[in-house]
Amino acid sequence: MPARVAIQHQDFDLSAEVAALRLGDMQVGAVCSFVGTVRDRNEGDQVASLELEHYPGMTEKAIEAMIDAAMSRFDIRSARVIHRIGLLQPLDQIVLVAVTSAHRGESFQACEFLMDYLKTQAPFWKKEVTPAGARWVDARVSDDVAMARWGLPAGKG
Amino acid sequence: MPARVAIQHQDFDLSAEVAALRLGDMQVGAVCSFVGTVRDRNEGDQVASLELEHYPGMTEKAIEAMIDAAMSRFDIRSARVIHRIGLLQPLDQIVLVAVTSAHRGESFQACEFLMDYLKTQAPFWKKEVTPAGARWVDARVSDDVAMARWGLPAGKG
Amino acid sequence: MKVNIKYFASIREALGQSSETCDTQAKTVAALRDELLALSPVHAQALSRHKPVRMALDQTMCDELATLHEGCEVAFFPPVTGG
Amino acid sequence: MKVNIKYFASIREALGQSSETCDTQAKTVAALRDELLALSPVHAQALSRHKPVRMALDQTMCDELATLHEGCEVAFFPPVTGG
Repeated sequence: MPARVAIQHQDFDLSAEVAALRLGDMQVGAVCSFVGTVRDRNEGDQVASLELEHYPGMTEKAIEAMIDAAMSRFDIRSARVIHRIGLLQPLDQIVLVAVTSAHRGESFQACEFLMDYLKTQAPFWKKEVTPAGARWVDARVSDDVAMARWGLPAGKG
Repeated sequence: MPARVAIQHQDFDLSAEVAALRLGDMQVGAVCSFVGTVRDRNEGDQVASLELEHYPGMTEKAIEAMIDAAMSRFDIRSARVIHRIGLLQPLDQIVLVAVTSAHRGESFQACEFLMDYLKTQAPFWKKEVTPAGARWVDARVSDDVAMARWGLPAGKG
Repeated sequence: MKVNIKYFASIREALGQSSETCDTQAKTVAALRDELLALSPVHAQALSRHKPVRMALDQTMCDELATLHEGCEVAFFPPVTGG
Repeated sequence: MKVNIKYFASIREALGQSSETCDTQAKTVAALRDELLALSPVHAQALSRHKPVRMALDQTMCDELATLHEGCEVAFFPPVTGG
């Protein structure tokens, strides 16, 4: 099985990641994967590019803890998270969350749980370049709401 | 954009399907995909292989109607369903549902909706080969329950 | 009225045929099913109302109240198990 | 007590530095933040309690009640926006 978490500049291949995740595991009947991609607009403005900053060390630790939480909450077989950092363009893949399970409900739930968790707890920050200049992306209230569904606070402090 | 529905004997490539689905659409920020795979056990028995039968014509029509329903229910950009037929082995991919949207919530919901719909409404039947011989797979009550969540009946008649 | 009937999966196997054509006076799927049940003991068993049989008219899921028309296609099959 | 402080994203940019080392008597993140707020007008602005500043102690999200220890790592950053 591959490492559960990767923080990397390079792109990833969805098929290869899913194949590695379920490799030889004949108890897997369901694979839910989510890929986040860069849109060319945000808050009504054109986005030319996106710079992803992160907190090395804490990022990996935080995502490992999220996967532990998902494994104990849901009846899943395995999970994999890849998050890209550095400079990205519209259409680029940013993030992958893939989860395998015996039955489909668990993989859907765990995958969405991990995405909600990651959006509100993993230390990444996006800075986008618009015609008006570069700006830090604001956190979305809807992400905190999504997180609260799981009975977890969105952020501390 | 590729055809929305494919019923085929051959395998499919997840990356290629997702890439085709979101090709050039810079409003896509989220892609949720589900892949169903053949497990080596069912109802406690070893499964050596699986034969997928379908109702040609109705299958395509039913899945097209499901995608129409998903498009009108959820704010999604596009959807793609592939279902394999014929003889399959443990670890083989059976089904793909992929959905793109601007924000993640809709793609998760629409993808799960389509899978629940497909499980209870698309005319496919599995026959599995076990040490005790070949047998038709029984419909799962949990699939009807999953379908009912969306306010839709599991089956008529 | 001519009606094309299709059978799938365990019902197809039990009947030993995947389709048959029927010249019928039946106006509904219910009446057609009654006629088929009377055709043979094998039909009576395979299409029994004590079993979870699903139906489609012209390739759309239906219930027994659905109305037949000349040349229509009626299918009988067990609950689906794809995906 | 020596504490390693890290800043990220808009807070890092506002302060013009990604880290600093601090010799402090503070026992909690709250007390450390008070000291930092007093360091300069730029600190006062960037780490203001009127802004949604998030904190981590030794690379785990924390609140201001968290207790410092020798050589610990405290980070200040805006709400996260990854994914």
